[in-house]
Amino acid sequence: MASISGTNVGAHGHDHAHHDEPYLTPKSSLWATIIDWATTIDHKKIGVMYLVAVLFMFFLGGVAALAVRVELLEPTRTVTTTVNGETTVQITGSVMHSVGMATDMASAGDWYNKIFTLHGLIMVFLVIVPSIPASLGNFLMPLMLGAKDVAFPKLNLASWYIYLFGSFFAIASAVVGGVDTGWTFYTPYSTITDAGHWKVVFMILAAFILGFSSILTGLNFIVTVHKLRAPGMGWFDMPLFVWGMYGTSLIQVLATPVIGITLLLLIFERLFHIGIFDPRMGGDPVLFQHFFWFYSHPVVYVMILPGMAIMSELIAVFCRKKVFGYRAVAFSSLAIAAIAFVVWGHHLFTSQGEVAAAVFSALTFLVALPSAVKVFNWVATLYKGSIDLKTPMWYALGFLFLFSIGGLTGLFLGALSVDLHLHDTYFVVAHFHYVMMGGTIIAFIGGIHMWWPKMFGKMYNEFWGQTGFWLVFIGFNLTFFPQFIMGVHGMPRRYASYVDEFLIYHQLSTVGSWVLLLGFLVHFFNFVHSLAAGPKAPPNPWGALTLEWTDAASPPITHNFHHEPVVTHGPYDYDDVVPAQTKPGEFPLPPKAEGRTVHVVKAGH
Amino acid sequence: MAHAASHSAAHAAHAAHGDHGHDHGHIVIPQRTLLVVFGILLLGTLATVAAAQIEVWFAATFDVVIPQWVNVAVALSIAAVKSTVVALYFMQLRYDNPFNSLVVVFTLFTLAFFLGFTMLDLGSRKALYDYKGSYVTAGGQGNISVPARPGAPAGAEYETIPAGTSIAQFARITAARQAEQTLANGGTLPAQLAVFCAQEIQRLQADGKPLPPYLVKFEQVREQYAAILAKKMGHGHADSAHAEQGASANHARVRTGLTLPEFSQHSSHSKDSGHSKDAGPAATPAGDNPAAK
Amino acid sequence: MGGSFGNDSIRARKQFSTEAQAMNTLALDSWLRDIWLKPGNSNLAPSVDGLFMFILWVCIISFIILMVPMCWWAFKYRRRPGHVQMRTPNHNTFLEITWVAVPLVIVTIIFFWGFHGYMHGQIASSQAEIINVEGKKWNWTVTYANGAGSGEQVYLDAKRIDENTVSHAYQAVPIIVVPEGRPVKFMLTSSDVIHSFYIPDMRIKMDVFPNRKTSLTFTPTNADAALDQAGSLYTSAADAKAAATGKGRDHFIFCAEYCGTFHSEMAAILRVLPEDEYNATLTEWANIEGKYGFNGEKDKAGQQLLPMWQLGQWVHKAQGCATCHSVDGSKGSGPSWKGYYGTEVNFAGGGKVAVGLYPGLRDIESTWDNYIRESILEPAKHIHEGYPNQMPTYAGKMSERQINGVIAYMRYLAGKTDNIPTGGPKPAAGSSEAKPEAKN
Amino acid sequence: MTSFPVENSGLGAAADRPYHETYRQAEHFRTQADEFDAVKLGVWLFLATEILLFSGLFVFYGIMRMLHPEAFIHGSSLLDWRWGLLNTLVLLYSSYTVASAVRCAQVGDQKGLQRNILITFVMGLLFLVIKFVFEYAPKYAEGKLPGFWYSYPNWESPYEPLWWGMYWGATGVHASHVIIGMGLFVWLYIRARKLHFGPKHYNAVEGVGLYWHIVDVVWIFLFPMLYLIH
Repeated sequence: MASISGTNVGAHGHDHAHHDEPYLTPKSSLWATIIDWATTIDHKKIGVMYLVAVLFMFFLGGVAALAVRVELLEPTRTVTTTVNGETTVQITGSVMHSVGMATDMASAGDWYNKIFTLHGLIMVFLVIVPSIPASLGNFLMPLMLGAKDVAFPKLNLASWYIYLFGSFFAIASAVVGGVDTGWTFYTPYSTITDAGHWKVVFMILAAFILGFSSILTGLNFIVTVHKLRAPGMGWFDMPLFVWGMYGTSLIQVLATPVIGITLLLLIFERLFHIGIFDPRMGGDPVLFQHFFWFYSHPVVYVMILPGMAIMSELIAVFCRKKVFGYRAVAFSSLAIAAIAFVVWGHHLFTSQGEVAAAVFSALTFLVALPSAVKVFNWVATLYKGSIDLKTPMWYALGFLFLFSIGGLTGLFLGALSVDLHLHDTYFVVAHFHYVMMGGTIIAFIGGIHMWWPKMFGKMYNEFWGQTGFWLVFIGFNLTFFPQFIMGVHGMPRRYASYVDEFLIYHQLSTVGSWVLLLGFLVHFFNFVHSLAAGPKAPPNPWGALTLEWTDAASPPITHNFHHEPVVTHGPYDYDDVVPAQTKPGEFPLPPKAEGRTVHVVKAGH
Repeated sequence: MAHAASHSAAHAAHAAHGDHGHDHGHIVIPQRTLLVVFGILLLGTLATVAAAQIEVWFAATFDVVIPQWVNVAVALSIAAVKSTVVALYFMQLRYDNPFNSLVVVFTLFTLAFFLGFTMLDLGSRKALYDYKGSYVTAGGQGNISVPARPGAPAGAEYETIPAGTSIAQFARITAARQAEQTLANGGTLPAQLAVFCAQEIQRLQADGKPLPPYLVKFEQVREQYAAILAKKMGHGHADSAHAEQGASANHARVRTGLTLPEFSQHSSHSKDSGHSKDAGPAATPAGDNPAAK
Repeated sequence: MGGSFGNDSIRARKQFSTEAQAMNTLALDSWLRDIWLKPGNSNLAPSVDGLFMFILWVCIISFIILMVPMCWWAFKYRRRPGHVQMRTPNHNTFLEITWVAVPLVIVTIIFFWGFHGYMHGQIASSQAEIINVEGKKWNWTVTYANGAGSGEQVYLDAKRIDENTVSHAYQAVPIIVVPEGRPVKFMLTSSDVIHSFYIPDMRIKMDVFPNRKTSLTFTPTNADAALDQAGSLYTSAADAKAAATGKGRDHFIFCAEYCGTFHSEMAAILRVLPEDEYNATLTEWANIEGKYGFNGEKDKAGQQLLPMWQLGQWVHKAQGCATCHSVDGSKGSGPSWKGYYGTEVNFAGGGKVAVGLYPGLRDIESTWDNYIRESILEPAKHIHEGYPNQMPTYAGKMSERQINGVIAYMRYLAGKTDNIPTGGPKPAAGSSEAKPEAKN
Repeated sequence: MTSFPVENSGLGAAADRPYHETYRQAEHFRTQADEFDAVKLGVWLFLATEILLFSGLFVFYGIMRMLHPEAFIHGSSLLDWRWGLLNTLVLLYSSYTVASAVRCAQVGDQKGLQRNILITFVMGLLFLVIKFVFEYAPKYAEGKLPGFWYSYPNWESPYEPLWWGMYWGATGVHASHVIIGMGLFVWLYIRARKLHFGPKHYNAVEGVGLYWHIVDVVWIFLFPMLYLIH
């Protein structure tokens, strides 16, 4: 990290000069810098460390996903097999047959199962759940609220190390041979597979530990929102990003402990065989599914709510308009968080009783309403805006496109009779990838682009940013849309091989995954280039109104603000704050921070 | 001017923050209040124990069947009251920021949803067909390896439970094995094995089945275990005031109307039985099945 | 009785599907339907497909309502020289209520429609044909009311792979037949982990649990009367016919709940037969074991019986042994049977198959026969070193005769000239098959 | 007009005055009251997660009791409620002492604070001793163990291994919380001896106290559920 000081916010005389330096300023030596980062309680540094870790994990999970797709290029098992004790990778089926692929179908199948399990575990527990809250949320929330840090900075650092520790366990269990339970750990398979080995326990422990990281982050954010808003910032003066984070944190705090006890019971079950999930002892495997989805359904909203939170910012800033129906959007975050807790049964339509299935189906449809509110409001925000089609805005539009498909296809799965047909098929796979990846990851990348100048003080290359977007967008649709069709045709999930009629869809999907890879690579090199040689970023390149843009430098100083910001307008009051546009082609920016910030005597002193 | 205006606006806004209160949670609760609360908790504890005892006494004396939910409801209500007192005074929720109480309330809601909806499913599986909520083999299926029990063949680390046998049944199999060995070697049975042998004899005699040799042998030496058996199986036993260990005819447990479920109709691949509850406009008696012809 | 009921059902179904077809007057609708839905073959299909198409249209229309303004406004109001931004209201109560209320109405319709169709798959007619299915890693075994199991198997990749030259990438899977036009009720249970019994063409699936029974029900339609030979599933003629009419093809049964190594091979074929063919097939399958005897044995009519090892060959497929134990020497999750009988086998916990393993058996062949029998009935007792302890017990699922068939088949695969078990397990009272007989 | 008071690090204790008198809030909080409220809210949110952690065990109990009532009723009769009662009293008393400890901190009674923390710790230890010596050890010896390890022949319902799984699971998780709480009391005691707590600063006492109360509340429910139902 080079020293970057792009601030043009006036430097005031201050006792503690180092607090006025950009947070990225390195220490005197490399070693000191490393120690500084490893022991920092600065939310910005922790956010950046999370960002790097999450992107690395995304890379690992992506490699697993590509391996899964290559395996499915052909109907038979193609990608990995053990021949004469050595693991070899085979790309074409004909080669496979000639070298005697049937010599070890079992290990080929196990390899596939381990890889898709790894993909699911990494992407869910290590990437999507922590992605936006832990990285962008950590970085931005205190800035947006006008605070110096999150409420419990040491806890924040602790949750980062817990995350590292949990990741270590997860990766370790993969390295020592991998687990083949699927990320859902369904019993009794997960309690009897790989008997006598600790790998599965390691992986469960990893998820257990990661849960604590998630809980602590959520707890921290809730307290931050309650206690550290800048003077003058009421609940409805908060940016919608913060609202989204708040809803996310509520779910994290209320749902994650349940996965904790679930995984604990699963470990007991595996090690001591207490019997709760074991039908061989009168327990009930479906009870595990209830336990599991009681957390894991709300957690899909932990995944998507931050994506929606980013969306609200992107759309408002790049349309330079107040989000249409601000309160409706804010309350829909809470409504989603609330309904999230009573719909988990729709993952069990084929395994639970009829009465419960009917109740859960009805409740499931309720969650469609707040989601619909959000999407309609975002589209309505575009109306008569001043739409700046930069890379983040393209990602916002891409989000609307993909999330609409993902959300609407949820209607099929909520309907009981149709779900009996589609349950556990590729239709479900496509549906949740459209929501999780087309929603959360797309918003995440859009958000990274938007806040990149703020985080690192450098601009990225707009051309390559948009090129990357189009590759990702096209690759994504090519990968996942065919999966809808083959799902309806009856292709079940988690199949290492398949019958011939699904061939064409699988091949399209695999080719799409390569396009997707190309898109991500373009983004990656764009970011690296920006860090190394990108132009310096102004404090407020997009002309946004939230505090991190108006009152903080790019990158922000260690203490975020020179003076405690006082909020005098809403986060999206472009109409009131930005000078009216008088001449075509002139796009006025909001007033500079110094013109507005008021120094106040702190209350209580 | 703008400076001053926003200054005061900021102050007003700051003061208006509902949850920036400064007085919450600094209440010093008098020692006396703490003592009273502690007293209430003690009383509650005694009440919940007493309620259970009274119920036993009541049911035995007046020979009535008290549904089991009564006991549960009474015990949990008292527990709920005690917890509320702890939360309000010891944990100071009563004097605290109301948002903290809100957190607790939401947590309890979450718990209620969790328990309620899960029970909704597992309790309503039999809504259409009885067998959906029943188990094929009582106590679970066998065909699993368990750590070797006492009396297992020498050197065995694991034993395999025969198919269709539950862990509980296997415990009796191993107990019989152990009792047989002990009696054959002329040893003295541990208390629970003596009780087991006595119960086994009762069970077999009730079914009119002959006794295996080790039980015959036990009959011969039964006298030396008389004290144990009287304690564990008779009326006045030391283990607990209302507990008893087995099939004695006159035990003092509250009768709840519960009976062990019958598994026989589900244990086979049911060709005709187990379907008698099939809904349908023209439900036919079991066995009237076109496929069976 | 069953026949008359079936006719009524067919009539009702035809009437219903005609109505359904009449509704599909839109050419676009049938085009979409062809892309998305393969022809359904049960009474559930019209409801499920109808709802599917309804939701599909809801999705398409909603998507257009969202995307057309989005794209148009993103283009029209893009920031550019010459474009002045205008102030607009920040919310509109009427609009916001509308886009809550309209979706609410639509999802209410979807819910009730879905619930209605769902219950049809759950509540069986009391006159339904009951078929017991057991799932285990990794195959389905079926038991009909007359005691018959599946008597026929097919390779899922029959079309692509020439059976004579290459070994199959898939195992043989059993064929399950159902009668056309009569409600059937599958009683499902599992012997190990959770599976899911999924018949895409019937639009139904149900999870299968250990130690508990679940069921699903449907009335098959469109008998595959034209299909009378195994493997025709994959001929292009059958495919074309299926595409045109929905008739004349077999239906996949998949396992839809992840269950381990061979999850994707855990399949079966559902074949809808006309009532009379169905009954005939069941009778034939019930008697299948009677077709096999010891060498030189004849049945009551004086017909030469098939050799006993062929019974083992049938069991190998029908009981799903094939998923783990190959017969061509390739390694599965269990040892291959090829040349297995009589080899040196070490146990995981020490020990091996050798004389003295079973008290009283003095020769190696008797020991081997008993070892095989024990492995079938109590698989966990002696584990072959290097293989996982995951085989379920077949106690109660295989007859003594079938076990003897397996022993004979393994002897055959090991090149033993005689195919009759030697020492054998002690025969059940009254049966004669297991008696050690003189060689030739 | 002041800028952020960045200098008031919470660790800056003057040499001659006790820590609790010179304590100032962490720099990112505006006032000490804000910090106090924040910490308390944080602790309550943590307690919410604790309640929900135990909720899994309560659901375990509720569901399995619903499915196999006879196993739970007989299993319960095999427990001796008198040990349970004793343990309840021990925990209730410790709850009282920890509430007193908070009070002592609030009024600056250092001796009382240390004494109450110590008593609470001893009560926790007593609870565990009763649990392990008089409950766990005999049950282990008799084979009243969960699931696979079960070998107690005198059952009435074949689902009793499941009851013992519930019993060991629930009491085990609860006991682990007691052990964690005892560790926290050691920490508190050390800090109390250094006069870290006083009327201006007793966040830690209050937080650990709240945690201990939750452990107590869980036991208030576990006691009737495990020992008294029939």
